[in-house]
Amino acid sequence: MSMTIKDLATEEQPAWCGGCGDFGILNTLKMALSELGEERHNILIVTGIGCGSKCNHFIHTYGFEGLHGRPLPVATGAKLANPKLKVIVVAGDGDTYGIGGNHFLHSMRRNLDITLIVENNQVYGLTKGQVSPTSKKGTPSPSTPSGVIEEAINPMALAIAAGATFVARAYSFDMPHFKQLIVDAAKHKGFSLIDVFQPCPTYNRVNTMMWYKDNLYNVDNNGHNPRDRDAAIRLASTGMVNGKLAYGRFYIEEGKYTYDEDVAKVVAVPPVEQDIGNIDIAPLMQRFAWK
Amino acid sequence: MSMTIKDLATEEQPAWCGGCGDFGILNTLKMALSELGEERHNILIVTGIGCGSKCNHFIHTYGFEGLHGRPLPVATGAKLANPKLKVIVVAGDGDTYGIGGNHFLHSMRRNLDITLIVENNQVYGLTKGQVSPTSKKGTPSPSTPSGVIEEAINPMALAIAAGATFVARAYSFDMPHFKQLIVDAAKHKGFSLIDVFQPCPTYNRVNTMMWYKDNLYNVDNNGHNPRDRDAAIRLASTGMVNGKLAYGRFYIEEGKYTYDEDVAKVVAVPPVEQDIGNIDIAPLMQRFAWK
Amino acid sequence: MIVDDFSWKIAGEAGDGILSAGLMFAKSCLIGGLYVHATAEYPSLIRGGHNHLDVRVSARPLYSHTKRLSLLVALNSESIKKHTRKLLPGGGIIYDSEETKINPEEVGRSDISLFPMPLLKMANACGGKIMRNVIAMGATLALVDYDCQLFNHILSKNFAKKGQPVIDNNIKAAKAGYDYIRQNFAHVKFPFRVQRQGDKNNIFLSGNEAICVGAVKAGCKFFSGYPMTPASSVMHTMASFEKTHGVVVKHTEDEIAGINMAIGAGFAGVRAMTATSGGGFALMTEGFGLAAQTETPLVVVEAQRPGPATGMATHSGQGDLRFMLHASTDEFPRIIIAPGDVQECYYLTIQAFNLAEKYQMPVIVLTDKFLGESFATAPAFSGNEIKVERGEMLKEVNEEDYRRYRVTKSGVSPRSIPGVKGGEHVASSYEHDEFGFEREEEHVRMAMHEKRFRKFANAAKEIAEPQLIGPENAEITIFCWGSTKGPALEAMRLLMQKGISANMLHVTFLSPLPAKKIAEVMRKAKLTIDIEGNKTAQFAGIVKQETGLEFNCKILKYDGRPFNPEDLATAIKDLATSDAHRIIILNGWQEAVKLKSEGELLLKAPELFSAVVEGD
Amino acid sequence: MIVDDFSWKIAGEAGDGILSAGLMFAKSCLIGGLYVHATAEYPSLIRGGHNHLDVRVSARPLYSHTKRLSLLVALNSESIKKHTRKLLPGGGIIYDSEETKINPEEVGRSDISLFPMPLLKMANACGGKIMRNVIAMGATLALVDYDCQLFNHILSKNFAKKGQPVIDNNIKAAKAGYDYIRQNFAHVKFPFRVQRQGDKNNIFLSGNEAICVGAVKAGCKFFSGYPMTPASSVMHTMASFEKTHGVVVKHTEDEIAGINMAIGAGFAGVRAMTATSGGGFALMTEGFGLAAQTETPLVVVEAQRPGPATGMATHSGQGDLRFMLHASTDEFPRIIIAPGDVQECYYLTIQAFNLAEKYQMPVIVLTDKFLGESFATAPAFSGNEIKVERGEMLKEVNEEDYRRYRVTKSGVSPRSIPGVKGGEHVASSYEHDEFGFEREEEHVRMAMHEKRFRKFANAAKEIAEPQLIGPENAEITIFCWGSTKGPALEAMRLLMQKGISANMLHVTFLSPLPAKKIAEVMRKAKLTIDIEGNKTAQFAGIVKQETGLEFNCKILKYDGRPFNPEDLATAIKDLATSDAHRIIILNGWQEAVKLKSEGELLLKAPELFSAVVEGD
Ligand SMILES: Cc1ncc(C[n+]2csc(CCOP(=O)(O)OP(=O)(O)O)c2C)c(N)n1
Ligand SMILES: Cc1ncc(C[n+]2csc(CCOP(=O)(O)OP(=O)(O)O)c2C)c(N)n1
Ligand code: SF4
Ligand code: SF4
Ligand SMILES: [Mg+2]
Ligand SMILES: [Mg+2]
Repeated sequence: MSMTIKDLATEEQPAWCGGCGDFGILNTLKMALSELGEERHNILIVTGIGCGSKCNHFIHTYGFEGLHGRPLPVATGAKLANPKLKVIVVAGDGDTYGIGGNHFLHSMRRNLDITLIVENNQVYGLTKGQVSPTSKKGTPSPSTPSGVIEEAINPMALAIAAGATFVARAYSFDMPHFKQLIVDAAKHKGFSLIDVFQPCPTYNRVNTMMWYKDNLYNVDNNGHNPRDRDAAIRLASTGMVNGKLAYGRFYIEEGKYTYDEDVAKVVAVPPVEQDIGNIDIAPLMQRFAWK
Repeated sequence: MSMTIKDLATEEQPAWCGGCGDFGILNTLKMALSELGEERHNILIVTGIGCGSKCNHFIHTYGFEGLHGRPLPVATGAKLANPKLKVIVVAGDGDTYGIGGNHFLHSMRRNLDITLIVENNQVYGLTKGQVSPTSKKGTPSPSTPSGVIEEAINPMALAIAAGATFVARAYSFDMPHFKQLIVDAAKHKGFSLIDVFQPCPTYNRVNTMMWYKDNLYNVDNNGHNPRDRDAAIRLASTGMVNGKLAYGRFYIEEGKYTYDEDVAKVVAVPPVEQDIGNIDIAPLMQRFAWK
Repeated sequence: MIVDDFSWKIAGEAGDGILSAGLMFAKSCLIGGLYVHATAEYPSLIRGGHNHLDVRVSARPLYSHTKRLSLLVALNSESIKKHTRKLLPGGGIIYDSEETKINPEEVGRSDISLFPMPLLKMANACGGKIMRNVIAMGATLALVDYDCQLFNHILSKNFAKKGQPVIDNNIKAAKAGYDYIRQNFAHVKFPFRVQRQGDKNNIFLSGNEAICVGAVKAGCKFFSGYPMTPASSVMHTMASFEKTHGVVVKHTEDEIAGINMAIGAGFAGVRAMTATSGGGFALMTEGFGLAAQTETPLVVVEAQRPGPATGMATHSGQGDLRFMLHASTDEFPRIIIAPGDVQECYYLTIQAFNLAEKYQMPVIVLTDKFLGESFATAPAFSGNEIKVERGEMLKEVNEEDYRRYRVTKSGVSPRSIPGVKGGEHVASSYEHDEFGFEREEEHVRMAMHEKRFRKFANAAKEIAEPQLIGPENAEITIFCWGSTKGPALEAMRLLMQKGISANMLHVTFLSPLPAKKIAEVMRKAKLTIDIEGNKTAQFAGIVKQETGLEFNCKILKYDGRPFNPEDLATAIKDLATSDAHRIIILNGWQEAVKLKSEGELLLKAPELFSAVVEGD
Repeated sequence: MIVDDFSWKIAGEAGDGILSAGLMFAKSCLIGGLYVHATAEYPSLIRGGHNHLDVRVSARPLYSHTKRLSLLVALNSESIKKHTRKLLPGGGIIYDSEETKINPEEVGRSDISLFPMPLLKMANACGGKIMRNVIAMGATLALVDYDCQLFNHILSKNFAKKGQPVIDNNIKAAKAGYDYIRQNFAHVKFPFRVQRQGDKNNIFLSGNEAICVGAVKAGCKFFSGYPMTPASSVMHTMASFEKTHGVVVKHTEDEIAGINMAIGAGFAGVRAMTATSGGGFALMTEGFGLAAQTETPLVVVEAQRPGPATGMATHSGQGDLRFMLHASTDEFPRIIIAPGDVQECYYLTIQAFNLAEKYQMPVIVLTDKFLGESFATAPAFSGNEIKVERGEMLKEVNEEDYRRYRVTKSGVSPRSIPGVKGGEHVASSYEHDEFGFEREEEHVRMAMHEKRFRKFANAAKEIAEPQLIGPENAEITIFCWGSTKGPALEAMRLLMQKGISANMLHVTFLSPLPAKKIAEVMRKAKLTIDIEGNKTAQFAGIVKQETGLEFNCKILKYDGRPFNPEDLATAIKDLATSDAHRIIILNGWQEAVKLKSEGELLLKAPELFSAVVEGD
């Protein structure tokens, strides 16, 4: 029983700025969910704190808007508790690469079957325009009036180095492409990362919708083979093709174990399905009787 | 005025297990420090919490044994406050890649002029043998009796992806090589990482001194050019040469800006050298008078 | 009757330029020798939602905003609905005549004046919708008869970077608004006046800014932190001092790095600070204990907002007192200072740095959204208020066997910093001996634990006791802490007008608590009332624990908004004249369910409140 | 005189196999129908340092270790120096005759027996130095005349995985030790006996293990956490139940992930737990508030160790009570349960899970190193003690407009979990309305804040009051919480022997605090004494804050060690017979500076202590 996009609506309305890329992300995610065919009570969307993290208020599935930087562990706990859930994490670049960097690192090597969509607007939107870890070196902001000194992090290269098995980039306003990416990522067995370029017209006056028009290059079906690890590493290393920002499927590795599959080898019945009404502790009493 | 190794001794004695690689690390570090020629009151060794993190008790310089996972930010604060200090961080693999992963990530892209030595024994020593992020998939431990499910992280590949400019691996008992690495790393302008294979005979019964004898390959002067980024990425990707674990200089990038140099462009006199006896706030009063 | 006390509110959506316009008005009053207070309420959104800014102006010193308004600038209809009933008799509303048609009946206020203007149309003529704010400003100036030149001066300064055409456009817009009122509403008698006064050496700044001025004055040269409302502007302001005052400011990867870097800088001998709100402090909790254990000086600004968790990011409250008092493993002394106004923000921050270094101890400057983000007038700081005192810092070490953690009578051990020859030592987060080496023996533990507490006992001796404000033998003695000072002072003034005499003990040091003084005042008082912005009366709990004494009454508020003088005065009067109700919970929720009289806005007991919301 | 109460200590370095040998002895006593208590002290080191394990055995139920010893097995000379003066008259020392020459004069104890043995030489003959422990065990068995077969049985079980040769070797070693004593010290009259008793249905386990059994019984199927002494064995034990009880155990990247994963699992409808010590809890502080705000059931085990910061990683204390009570932004209710023994660890953990789900609230099980890592005998748990109650969990949702956070009278809102059709909603860390949508209006805020507190008020009603233990009309009433229960019970027994009658109120629920019951007992009592393992008497502070009542006396200890019965009894007696000293600080530090009499081990006031350590 598939859902229409209308089925996925809630009573809430987003209050993002006009032209915000989060609209593109929200709508694309809804399109992808309706295409995926998963029933909405079996979908859980976990978010952090930031402008775009409010998106699960506008999608009628289960949602959890956790703490800034911490959606990945919440999603991990929920997925391990109930592996049948389709778990999608949507979080800001600050959430994911800033305060949440450690969970990002370890989630990727964990290869749990969840999908992470990062709203990469290269800025802290909700707290009014400070730089984010993806801001370009030199970017001035209220917290870095002389320009940020660090070089921006490269999520694609990090993800491949950290062991992620589906590493892609999207653009929030190339919705057909982005939708298909989400569908593929959600179907991918293992951890999938989609870093989405998201214009923030209010605080990022450089990477605007207009700017992206001239500066993006879609690598899908354009010679890049995401199953070639070396090619993927090369592409990710600069993230550029012909002087433009590459987007599309950077790296895909299939057939690797997933964390949840391996857990199931030890704990066969998913936690949520186990009956806890009257658990027998007699064997434990034997253990501690030491006889 | 250079110091002898004896000058660097304190009254304290390490209480590590016999054969522990931390002895090699401590002694090598003291050798390197005495060779570096920095005076001991200008050296600060910051550590985390773990077996090897106790090492600054045994070196007569300034030392700070912080919290588990947090030596990098402490070192960063101290270095920015007083850029003339030679700041060296020594921390466990749990410290650095586990709980401290986020600081690891951001310290590297920050490229501050400090040296990080990671005591990589592939295990949590001090808390008695749980797996660490560098433990091989499948390793059983008290916290993972059925074997750890995650794949081990690859610090070399991550470091290059994260923007570190000196990425090397050492073996705690190849002391001459390791000593030279420390000296080079300390002289390198920018962030330097030395991940040291450290036998833990008590809790890591696989990667023993004997095992390392047969399983290490020194890449320095053996055809690998650490200044070739692509070659470095290739080497780091598997970390192996001829079926053996590579150690030596993986990647070196010179001439990149360092964070502390860039800070000095904004704040010319280092914080610790500024006189704070009677600071003039009249200009601020003007600013807030709005006239 | 001409009223000198002018309370103005501009309300609309985020993105309407409410804050910038309002603050320009405020500044134009400041430079006209007036006293100003400005406070904004906004949601955790970048666009939309309901935003409003209150600016209050008078020729005499002001301590807070008020609930009742003289003039409302409503940039949308919602604003009229929400705020009309707060207007004072004689007050007025400026609104867009083409967007909103007000039916005077509906508004239910025959005692106010309406000032419909074609705001949007006029704005479009001046360059776009965003100009509505400046047009309304001009209209305001006309109504209160304030000097346009001062406003134009501020406009010019404000837009200086954007060039003369922008400035001209804004001046034109202001003039259009001014003229519209003069031309169309000359007949209306608007009783509120803002009159230019003689020049004063005053400044106008937010609590967060005042803290930063204090930090700079104290010699803070390092700031590391992570943005979090309502503390972000501490980082922003410190960053704005980077070049002028040589402050290294680091926006870190997270709050954990924020506090640990500050500790690193402090260990290296540099005065260092971090700032955050409750959620960020939660992440700093472990590092906070590290500062205590290593005896590293550290100043943490914690700007409270309601919780739990993310809570109400852009709102205010006083719910973190107990958290600050007990955060981190085991027990150790900490100094907690809660300034009550911008002046206290300034000089208590200087003192915070002195105490942190003299007692080698973490110090918390505890504020909240209301204090941190509200702007107020203060006499310019002279810079001579407090001297920098760095405590026992060694420039050189001559002892053979330097002991960083020497067990002394005072508990303070002379401190050496990296770079000082002979002072080499290890600072450890473990319990340690006098040299700093990790130790676990009972006697070492006890000696160090005692030493840390002795420092605290000594710090307590040098901290000035709070002073009773108001008449010695008042009928009522109110107790409050932190940002409640302003509304409470204003409430005292209102009570005085009604012939009720009250005095007040405003406590700025929550740890060490001046328990003796508090007890003394409580014992002498006729009726004691505790006023706090939380539900469990945390301060009262601490006082009871420390003194055994209980306040006669409490006035609490935990709806995310600061106290306002009027409701406070009403509640105090209520408590003073009846003894049936010992606790009053002030709140604004009935505004949403529309009670008829303002008197009903005071709920007499929590039970009553519960009864209302439970109706499911 | 033959004494049934046998207190045995084995002391040496880390790596000497002290814990494993000692626990084998303890288990051999358990299966002989005896009661056993075992507790170890060790430094934060893997090798070296001073380690010792106390095993106490008796035919009657035991509540704790004792300070005085029957027999000391000293694996090095340091151990003799440290512990000889703790020996009871008639006690003895087993030590290596070739390593240590004891001069009886030097030891200063003519009332004890010495049992020099060539331990190392004998060990080398049995396979190496590590066998010293088993040889000493054999010697112990000979001295107390205990059944070797039982010990051999345990040896066989213990080394089963290592194969028969290893077992045989160990049995040989034990026999060698046994025979050596029988042959060389037949003439010595050793008064302590351990006699096999009839079979009992008892178990022997640590507090941490008992918590895990409780968790498994309660249906906990998810554990996520990060290792931290003394909580690590909670994770290890849960992990050992992975396959047998279907528990998913995740060793996470840090404590932040630990608590957030548990919240994720709890949100998904699975009973989930995490465990840590103070430093790790500091990192969990923010997540703790998240559980409160989203009303997600959560159980956190916090095993206290002394701080601040890393502090004394392997030691014990009760310094985190206030931290637990107030951790995280703003105010919200939480349940804090501090079990006093292994039985309470078990059943209060089950209750913790029930309360967490029924009230959709975070629950802390507060223990410490002493309780968590000490082993004790308890009657086997039947599994019928407490039923699993999951509260209002919806299996299906029929309403049109499901409101996850419906404002109800009880404060509890029926909960749906992912997978339940029609129950879709968003759980937000922001303040939110009944649907879960982020809201900031005053009335929504207050309704939700009140709702959270109402749940707590209701939880308080179902929690059993603490019961007075001991004679109703005792001369002395002692109050304690958590792990102090055992030593306090033993102290009561000692006092009774001296003709002093005491009773005790042991409080397991610290939040909600049974204040009424405490006040009632305090009012009735003749002399009230508060006993706590911290410096600031945190429990007493809470009691004063909640009841206004103060304890007559306090006995405090914060040297990183648990209370012991003897010192407690002496202190209580001292307080009961003199009223000059209202606070006694118990500590072991004088052992280091070698005071002459044991009486001096009790310091009468903190001032005296300070004077001694301040001598610089
Ligand atoms: C622990 C903590 N620290 C800081 C904040 C304040 N905060 C909220 S959102 C945010 C950053 C938002 O940036 P990003 O994650 O990139 O999301 P965006 O708003 O750009 O979509 C911050 C710093 C918080 N809520 N919690
Ligand atoms: C916040 C916190 N969590 C957990 C611990 C407990 N702990 C101390 S050391 C350690 C791990 C040590 O492993 P590693 O960093 O690899 O160092 P090693 O002992 O192997 O040298 C842990 C988990 C702690 N001290 N603080
Ligand atoms: S601030 Fe940026 S990210 Fe946030 S809603 Fe506006 S445009 Fe979108
Ligand atoms: S446990 Fe391992 S790392 Fe720790 S001291 Fe022993 S050998 Fe070294
Ligand atoms: Mg962002
Ligand atoms: Mg390690």
